[in-house]
Amino acid sequence: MSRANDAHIARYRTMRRIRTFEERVGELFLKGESAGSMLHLSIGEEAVVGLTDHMRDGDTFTTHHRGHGIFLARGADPARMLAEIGGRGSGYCRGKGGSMHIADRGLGHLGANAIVGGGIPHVVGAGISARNAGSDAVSVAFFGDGAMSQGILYEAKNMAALWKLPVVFCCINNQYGMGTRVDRSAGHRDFPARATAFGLNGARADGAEVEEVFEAAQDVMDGARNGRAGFLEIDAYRFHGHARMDKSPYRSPEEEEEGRQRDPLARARNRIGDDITLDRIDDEAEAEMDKAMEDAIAAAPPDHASMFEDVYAEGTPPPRPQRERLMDILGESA
Amino acid sequence: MSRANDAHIARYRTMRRIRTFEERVGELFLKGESAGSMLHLSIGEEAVVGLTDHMRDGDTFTTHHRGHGIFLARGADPARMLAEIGGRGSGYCRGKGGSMHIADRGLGHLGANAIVGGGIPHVVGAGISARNAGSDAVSVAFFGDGAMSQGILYEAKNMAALWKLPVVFCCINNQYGMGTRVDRSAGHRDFPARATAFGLNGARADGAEVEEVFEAAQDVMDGARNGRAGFLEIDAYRFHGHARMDKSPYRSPEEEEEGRQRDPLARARNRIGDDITLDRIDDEAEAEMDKAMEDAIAAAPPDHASMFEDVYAEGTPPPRPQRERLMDILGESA
Amino acid sequence: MTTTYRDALRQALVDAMEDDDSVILLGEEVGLYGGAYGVTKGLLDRFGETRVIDTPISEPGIVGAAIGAAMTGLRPVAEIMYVDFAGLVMDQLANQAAKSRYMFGGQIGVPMVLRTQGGTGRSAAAQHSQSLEAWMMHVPGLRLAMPGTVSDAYHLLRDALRQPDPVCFIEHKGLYTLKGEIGPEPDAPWGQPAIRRKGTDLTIATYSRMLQEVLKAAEALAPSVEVEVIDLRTLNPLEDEVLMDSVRRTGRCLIVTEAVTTGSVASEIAARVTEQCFDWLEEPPLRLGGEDIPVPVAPALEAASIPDATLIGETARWLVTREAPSWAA
Amino acid sequence: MTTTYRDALRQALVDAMEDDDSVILLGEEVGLYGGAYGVTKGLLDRFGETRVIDTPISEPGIVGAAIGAAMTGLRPVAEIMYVDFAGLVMDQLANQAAKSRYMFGGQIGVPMVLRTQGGTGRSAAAQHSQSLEAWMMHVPGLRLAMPGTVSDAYHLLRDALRQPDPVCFIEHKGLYTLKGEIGPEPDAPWGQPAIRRKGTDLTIATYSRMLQEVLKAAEALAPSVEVEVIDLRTLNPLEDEVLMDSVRRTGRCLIVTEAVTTGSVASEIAARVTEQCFDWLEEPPLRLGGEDIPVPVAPALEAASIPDATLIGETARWLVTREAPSWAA
Ligand SMILES: Cc1ncc(C[n+]2csc(CCOP(=O)(O)OP(=O)(O)O)c2C)c(N)n1
Ligand SMILES: Cc1ncc(C[n+]2csc(CCOP(=O)(O)OP(=O)(O)O)c2C)c(N)n1
Ligand SMILES: [Mg+2]
Ligand SMILES: [Mg+2]
Repeated sequence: MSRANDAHIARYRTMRRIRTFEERVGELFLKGESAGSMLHLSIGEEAVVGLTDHMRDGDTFTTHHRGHGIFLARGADPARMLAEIGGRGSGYCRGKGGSMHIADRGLGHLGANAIVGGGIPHVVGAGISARNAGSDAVSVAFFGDGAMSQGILYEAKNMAALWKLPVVFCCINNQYGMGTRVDRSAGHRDFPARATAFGLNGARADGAEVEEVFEAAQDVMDGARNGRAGFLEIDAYRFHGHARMDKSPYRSPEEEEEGRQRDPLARARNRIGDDITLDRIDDEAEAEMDKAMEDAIAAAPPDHASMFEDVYAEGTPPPRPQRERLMDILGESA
Repeated sequence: MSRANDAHIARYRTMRRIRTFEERVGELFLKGESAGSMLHLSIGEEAVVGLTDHMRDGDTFTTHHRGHGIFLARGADPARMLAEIGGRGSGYCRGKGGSMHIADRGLGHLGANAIVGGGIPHVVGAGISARNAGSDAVSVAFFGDGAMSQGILYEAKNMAALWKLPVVFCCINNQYGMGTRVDRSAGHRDFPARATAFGLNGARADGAEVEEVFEAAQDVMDGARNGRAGFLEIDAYRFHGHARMDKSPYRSPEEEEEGRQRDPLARARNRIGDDITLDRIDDEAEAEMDKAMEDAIAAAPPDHASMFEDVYAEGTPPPRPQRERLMDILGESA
Repeated sequence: MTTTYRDALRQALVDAMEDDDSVILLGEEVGLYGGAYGVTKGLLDRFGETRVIDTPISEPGIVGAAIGAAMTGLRPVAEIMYVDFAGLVMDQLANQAAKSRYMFGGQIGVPMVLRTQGGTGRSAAAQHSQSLEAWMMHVPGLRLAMPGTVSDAYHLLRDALRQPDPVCFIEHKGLYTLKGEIGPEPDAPWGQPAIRRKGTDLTIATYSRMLQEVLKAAEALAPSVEVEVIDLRTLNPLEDEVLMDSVRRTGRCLIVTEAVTTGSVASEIAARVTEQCFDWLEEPPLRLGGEDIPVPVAPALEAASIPDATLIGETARWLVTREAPSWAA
Repeated sequence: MTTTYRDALRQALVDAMEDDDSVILLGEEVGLYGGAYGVTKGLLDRFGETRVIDTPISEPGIVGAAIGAAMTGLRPVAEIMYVDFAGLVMDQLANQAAKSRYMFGGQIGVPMVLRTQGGTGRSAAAQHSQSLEAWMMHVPGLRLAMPGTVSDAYHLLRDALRQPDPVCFIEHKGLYTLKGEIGPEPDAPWGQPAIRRKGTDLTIATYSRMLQEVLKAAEALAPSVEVEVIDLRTLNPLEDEVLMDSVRRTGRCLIVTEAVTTGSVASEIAARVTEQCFDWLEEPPLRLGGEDIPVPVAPALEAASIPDATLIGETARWLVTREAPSWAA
């Protein structure tokens, strides 16, 4: 098997793990084991692996609320992820953050964000850090098409270009921000032009074809590593509803059907063609995610006392629980 | 004299009135009669008249902190302006707003703004009003090059293009935001590209030549009146410091000298050539502004009681003055 | 007729839009989607695209556009999906909407309503569960209403839509399914609290969803402790005589909010009650609010981070009878 | 050696930058221009462009960039020219900087300082004269310091630059030329108030520029009324025992702030003092703050809209002696 094929298969494996993981997240919700219903599945967007495959140890990134797949691609432990999504104490964030606020500093994940666009400017700062440290780390902001309407994106792009920072802005355009199709949110649909106008290296790739994303991302990531900030739009389709409760009544079954034809996983499978290998990968992914699911469900919720931890750094006094304040006031004058 | 010439002379007159007015504002400050030192002179930017000359009764606009000239061009009374800048009760805003918060609803001025970019989105709303009312009014946002770095500009541009609103964004690029020359704030210096990328009609004109601005503005304003939102950059130079206390130590005398060569007033004068007429206009402007100055200086400061008015609409209870609260509390239990 | 908080809100919008052509809605998902919490369902079909405007995800732009529309003759209802996004729009809200009339010497009013919703209850984590009304209450020029009943959902929104000045109207995500009746008249005039329950031993002041918890607690405490429950309804204007009268009668005051306690509306109310009722007070006005922490996602922690009927009841009894609850022993 | 508040701030930055390479500055005009109020003059020359970064006029972006830098090993000092622009950055400040450590379960701290300045005194009008610390105080996770003396300008900024969590550091535009000495040690540990004047009749709690007005008033009142002046210094953390002890001794408390009174830090302090000192109080803790209006530009109105030494003195005397000032007769 050729090296290229190895890489293709590796990308297939990552995409398959993401797909299976997200399916389990949906089940976690159905079992009533998720913390809430604000779960945003990245099914259909797995071709982002074409970009993450250019990332290295030391690179950092921020994601939006639909970032499970990206995090997995960067090495996350699915059991700890599912535990976090289930609000368990053993989760990545001790059950405080949940699906929309998952992070792992060790893997370079500076945080998922529930504010559309909220994490975007952080990569500018990470870029300053990398530049000042003389490292060749790149920092990547992942966000959706909805964030193309948030002003802070343009502030961040301008800064990154102005200061020639090793920063990439990656827009995963899944055609929808909640129920709003992108033609109802964008005055003009040329997103790379909104990057080149600020001096960035702006590109676009078909999110149905992971290898096309990989190629487009090469130039953008290489440029960024050499101080040319970049922008990549990955053109994809959101297979499911916005969050777990959304049945997408605002789009037609025909459109959905067509969108789902643009399945990066199915296309990669077809391209590679080696069904035996791929079936094995599929099975492994199922087994891995089943195990992760079991672990997550078995995990305990966080201690009550942990609620007051992590507001401030260890070693500084935590916030005073209200009951203590009441005891001070009402206990005393009794 | 040709009609064209009449128009040229009329524009000269407006520009001259602006220039003389701004000189008086400087004097008001030197005499200690201005309310504070946050006075931003628009000297060097008078060619904006090339755009305002396309505006009509019923059109609305918002300005930034350097908007005296624009307001005058739209028909403001210089005496009431100077009174406001002096914090007098007879000023446009009863001495509450000052230089940076001057407005006249009657003339379509929806407000000057001291928040860079703060007034920009208001024209989007004014555009919705015009559209819903079926009027052909255009709403124009005036702002500086500094505001090109405020995210809200891009949100507003996108909305205006998306909804096909009768809105124009006019960037008066005087090359500086305070002490920061535009090449130190913009990753890429093509501002119209930052408009066309959003689907706007984007243009640029030399701010040293008012007739060039007039021509470029024609297309942009006509387009807007027909629902094609537009953007016009007027390329000018800020002759003086940022505010009255700023001596611009961050730029060289040579650069200033060169910049001041790009004087729209001097160029218009040269082009028109009719010194007798123009001298008379100059004299009239001087006389007008001297009179305005006298009136403003003679005007009384606002009543103390007016301080509590206009927080809420007339007919609703005003905020309670603190002294009344103290009297209630301390008077009662005496 | 029984309806819900959600439907009452929708009814208020419909009635206002029928009465007044200048009322328009704009915000994310207010049209086709019908609102993230379903409040504006059906309004796009009914009133069309020029009056029900789906926007891009541009909160500062939305509020800014609403301001400009309000300045030029419309009466916009801008929706910000979660009050947690207030941090994106406080400039437009506090520096623009709230100050325009004043800065421009009375010439330019901004009659708009900012509809949004806040609070906990959906495991929506720290950026989607906040109660930030204290920020708005600290802004002169900005009206602030927070309905805690179905009838107020309707009447306060109608009232808000008649104000000449900008109103921040904060709903609670935990109340949308609350059932109740819309009264023929508001329970109190705009700006005045309503007495939701009469009592003699203790006054509890509250608003929004906590009203429901307080009422539960009050019922459970009776008849051994009789609590008077004051629903503040609007935080600006807030004509507080009703509250002060009550405290002067009961001699005790507890203020319950869902927001983080430090710097909260509870602090403001406590300060006012002390200033105005000092000689009548048996006990210090006491605040019961959210813990001073971001809201955690784990459901049990989330619930534990804010007051509920149990804690309210325990604290109320403690304050009146000096019997400490078990955990304080 | 006598210096100024401005120079003390600069010295703190210089010393911190010399001690710790990871300290960087970023903000509008912090470099070439030397800071809108001259605080960072000379620092660009001294530390170079990689450590003193002039930014575009992008407040949300500036704070966002500082957050990312702080998450990845730097210790940024982001400057927002006026606290009035807080409305542009509250999302980054409150939802991102303040909550990251918590949301991410303790993994990711944001050791940054947001330097800004507020207050009246320059006829800068409603959008450049505010005191908005109450917004920040209501945000768990966000530290908040407001120096009112030259020595604190230095020491609190040094302290802020040693914190593991984000600090909002609010200077006052009216204090930059204040003269004083930088003490060899801070007047109190980080998080603790300092007693600026001893007294027996009344405790006045304040911070930032109002400290200077309060001290003037206190001097003028002595010896007939002896005021104890407490400078809160930091509003988060705020270990308030020093204040409570004082109030328990004097039995009276006045809280003076420049901010709009409703929903202010004064309200929070009043609520706490009442809760904790109720049995010792002779009078209700009283708030004296800015009027509940936007700041007008006319110099006389601007001055009248906030407390000064005269009003503070009159109110203090009134509270202690029950002699009403002439205007209250
Ligand atoms: C600032 C902000 N505005 C609105 C929301 C509510 N919201 C959450 S996700 C979403 C849609 C985002 O669309 P997009 O950026 O395309 O991401 P996608 O969900 O498609 O991955 C919206 C409106 C939010 N979380 N933050
Ligand atoms: C949001 C905001 N940021 C910063 C400032 C401080 N400030 C006032 S004017 C100015 C420069 C603005 O430059 P530009 O937009 O080019 O307008 P100009 O002054 O050149 O006319 C700055 C930074 C402000 N008023 N508002
Ligand atoms: Mg999307
Ligand atoms: Mg400029």
